Amino acid sequence: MVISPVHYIALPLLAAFLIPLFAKINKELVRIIPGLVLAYLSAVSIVLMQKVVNTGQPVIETLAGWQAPWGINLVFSAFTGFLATLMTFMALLIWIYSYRFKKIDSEPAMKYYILFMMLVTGSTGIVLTGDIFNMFVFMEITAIAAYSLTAFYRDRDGAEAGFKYLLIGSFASAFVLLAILLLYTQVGTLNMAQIAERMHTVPTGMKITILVLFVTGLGIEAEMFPLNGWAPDAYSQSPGPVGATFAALVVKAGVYSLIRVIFTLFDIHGAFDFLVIMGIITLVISEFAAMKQTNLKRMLAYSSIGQMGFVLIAFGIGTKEAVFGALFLMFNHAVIKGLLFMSGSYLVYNTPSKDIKDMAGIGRKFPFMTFFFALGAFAIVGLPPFAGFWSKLYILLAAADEAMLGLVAIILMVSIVEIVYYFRVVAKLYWGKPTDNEVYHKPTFGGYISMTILAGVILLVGFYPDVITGFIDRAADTLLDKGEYISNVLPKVQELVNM
Amino acid sequence: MVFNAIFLSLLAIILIAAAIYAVVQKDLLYAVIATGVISLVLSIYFFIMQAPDVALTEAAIGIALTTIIFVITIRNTSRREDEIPVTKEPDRGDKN
Amino acid sequence: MDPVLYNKIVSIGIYGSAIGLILIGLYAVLVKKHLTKIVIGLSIIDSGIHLLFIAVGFIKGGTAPIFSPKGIELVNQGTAMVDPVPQALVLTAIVIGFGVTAVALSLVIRLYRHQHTAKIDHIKSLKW
Amino acid sequence: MKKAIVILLLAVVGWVLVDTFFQVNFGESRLGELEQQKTVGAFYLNNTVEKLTVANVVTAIVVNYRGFDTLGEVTVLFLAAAGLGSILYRRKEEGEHDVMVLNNSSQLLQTGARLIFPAILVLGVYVFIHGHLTPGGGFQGGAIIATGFLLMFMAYKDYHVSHNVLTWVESLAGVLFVTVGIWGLISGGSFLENVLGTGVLNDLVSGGVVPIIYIAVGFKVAAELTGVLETLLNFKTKK
Repeated sequence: MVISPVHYIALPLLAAFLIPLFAKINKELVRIIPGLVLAYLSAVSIVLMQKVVNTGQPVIETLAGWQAPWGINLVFSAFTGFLATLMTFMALLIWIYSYRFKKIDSEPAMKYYILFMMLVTGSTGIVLTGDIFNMFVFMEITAIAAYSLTAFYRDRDGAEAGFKYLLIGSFASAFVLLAILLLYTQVGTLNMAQIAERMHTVPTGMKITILVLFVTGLGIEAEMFPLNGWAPDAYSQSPGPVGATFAALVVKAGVYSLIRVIFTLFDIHGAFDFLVIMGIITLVISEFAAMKQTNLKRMLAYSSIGQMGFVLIAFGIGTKEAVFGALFLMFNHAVIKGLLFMSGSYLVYNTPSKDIKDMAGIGRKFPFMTFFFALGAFAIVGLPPFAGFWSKLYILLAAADEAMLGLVAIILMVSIVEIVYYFRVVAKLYWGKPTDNEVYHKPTFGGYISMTILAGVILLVGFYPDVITGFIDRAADTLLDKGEYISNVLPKVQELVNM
Repeated sequence: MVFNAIFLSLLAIILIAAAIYAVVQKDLLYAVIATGVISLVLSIYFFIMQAPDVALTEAAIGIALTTIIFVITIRNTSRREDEIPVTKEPDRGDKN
Repeated sequence: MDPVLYNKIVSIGIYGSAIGLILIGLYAVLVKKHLTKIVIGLSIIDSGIHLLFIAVGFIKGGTAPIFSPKGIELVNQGTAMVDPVPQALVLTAIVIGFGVTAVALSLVIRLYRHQHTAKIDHIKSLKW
Repeated sequence: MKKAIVILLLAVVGWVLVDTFFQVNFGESRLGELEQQKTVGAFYLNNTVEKLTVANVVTAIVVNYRGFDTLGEVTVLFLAAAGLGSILYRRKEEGEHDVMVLNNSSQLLQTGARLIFPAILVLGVYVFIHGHLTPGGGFQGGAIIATGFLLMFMAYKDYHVSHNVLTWVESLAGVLFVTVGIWGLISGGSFLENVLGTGVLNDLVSGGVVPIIYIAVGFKVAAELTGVLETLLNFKTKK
């Protein structure tokens, strides 16, 4: 069985179909299977990344025995491979964290683990597939799993957040479906490489309409400003580990699909002013909204939307350093925000009123959680010794090179806002006068493991970033080099069809 | 030829009328039945446009199953759209 | 009844009604308050998009893309076959639409269980 | 006021859609010359008969050429059923048992249901077994079977489909689908490749793996939709 990208999707599906049967044998098995699957997939991603790095060629897998434009193919290039590996490792850590998560054991745990695994498979599927309608199907798998997981807890807010997410998500899939339909009438194929190749034959009027439909639809998934009303509720009402999965995986897949459409299909990447403007608006509005939040998880949700706006700005600048900085920020955001959500959800878990005001003085009684939260806060803000510093630095340098000084000013100003509201929480945790509530929800052993690993990664990348920069550099090249993507995916087809 | 044109435009008019009725109607049960009519006309359209597979799917899923899960939802929630929230109802609030 | 006029009427009829469905669905979702009515709006939008899919794939005078004995005979006589790809995509889109509608309606039932009103503004407590 | 803005917005969206869609003129063939096979549709129309000997080209696309979509598609239904179960999950207080309808329906419906139910099942099974020959297939057949069960749910108060059987059928059909895919991968080809020999066109055993996959999809969709209906239909009454 040669290791190939299809394992990312075939194996979790097989496990998901088998979980209801295993649940009949014994309940414990249901909790272990996702871990085994994700551990195996992490090994697969290491092997495949190794192969991609050595040969320099993406691993392309055709499905059902049909060549690229006729069958569906999976593309595991440096760029998509980097994202898929990042997602699989983060999913493995989140699974370890959620292994014995108190509030999940009381509910029907079997359904939680099926939905969680499908959330991970959907996100990796979006990143790996090379076919536009297949990306839509994987978007739907991620979406349905996300709706059900947002409404997982039995309270009313969960159901309402789920319904709001579903409403806006259905708009997104309607727009994307219309865009795919129009694209098919113009280019006659569904394979992304062939679409990119034939895009020049499409009349500009039609091309603009398709682009607007795609950007609106995928902007909802990538949480651009006017379209992300669902995100704060979905993050804060869903269970702890699910919030971390949204921040680390689902948003990345949304941003990936938006960038793939804009950079590869439409090839308008230069200084894509629209992306920069939308990114700035998203960044500024969500950072200021985060400042006036009292609920810790909603604050983290707004900060996560802000970071995504920052990523969009970097992609909008479009130069090599900017894309490098954007990918580095996506990596940092996944790791740091994952840690923040994990530690944050335990802090919220122990304060009945979920308000930041009542979390005063937990620092002494709950040293580890507050330490991890503080470390995450320092990192996300971009203080020097931590990982976040490098990504912000690269993007600022890229913006400076492009002489976008206004942009640099905005980013620095927003960083100050970030520092304010993160340190306000950290200060309250450590120096607030301790209230009487004793600590009753200790995190599980798995929780400690995954949080220490994440903290280790932040410190490691902080001190010598070139552990990661090699991969990110290759990923940035593959993303920007459209011609190479097409020639890899459709090599042998040229002779068959005498274009 | 003329008959086809009349028949098709008649179908289009029924489709739009059913859609408007489904949106405007206050009693949700009739609105859901109008949704079933939309799926029915859609299925006829698919058959005329030489897509038998999709006509069968639209008939089986669109008309039968979508309509029935809407009716089940109405059974579990309120039937009229402009209905004042009922407070004394037990937790389930079933009035079938 | 010359064919050009006939084609015009048919295309206005089908494209017009499909886009009309999408607009009516959008209107219902944006304006109506009752949750079930909003989900009805969503399923109307879906129906409109599915009709567009098939309308785009249709070829005038074509036959269904099935090579049954009669189909093969028709092809030999030179009648073109309708484009099968949009039909395959619609098959998937209809079943996805059903899945999303089922999850939406279960959320509506859950919301009604909690506070006996299926109105969106009574429920709108989670502010921006 | 709000309605005015919405109507204005709809006018803009409508105008854009009408403008773009009337550039795509209706009924005109965009497949390009069939021999030259520039578009995907033309390739499928030309090659399905020789390479796959499947009569229904749409089924060939859904199951073989784009079989990965259908795998994702079946997962979507599987997730909808699982999501529904987790959203509507309610612990059973003591003294409660599941009931579909409050009281038995009329004699007419009961006898009618008993008569028609087997016929609907046979029709559903027929549709998904002949998926590759006549219009129809896994999704359509499964939905028809689900409507059959729906009829029985409505007719009889405590007609129950055992949840155990549903879960078994659903899981085994899904596992069969993925193992057929992995079998293609193992036997040297690629995932979901058509490894079996393709028989003669238009007879039942033709098209290699395609009918097997579509029958598995048929069973899975039937079990899932019946599960969805049962989750939605039953509620707990104190009896």
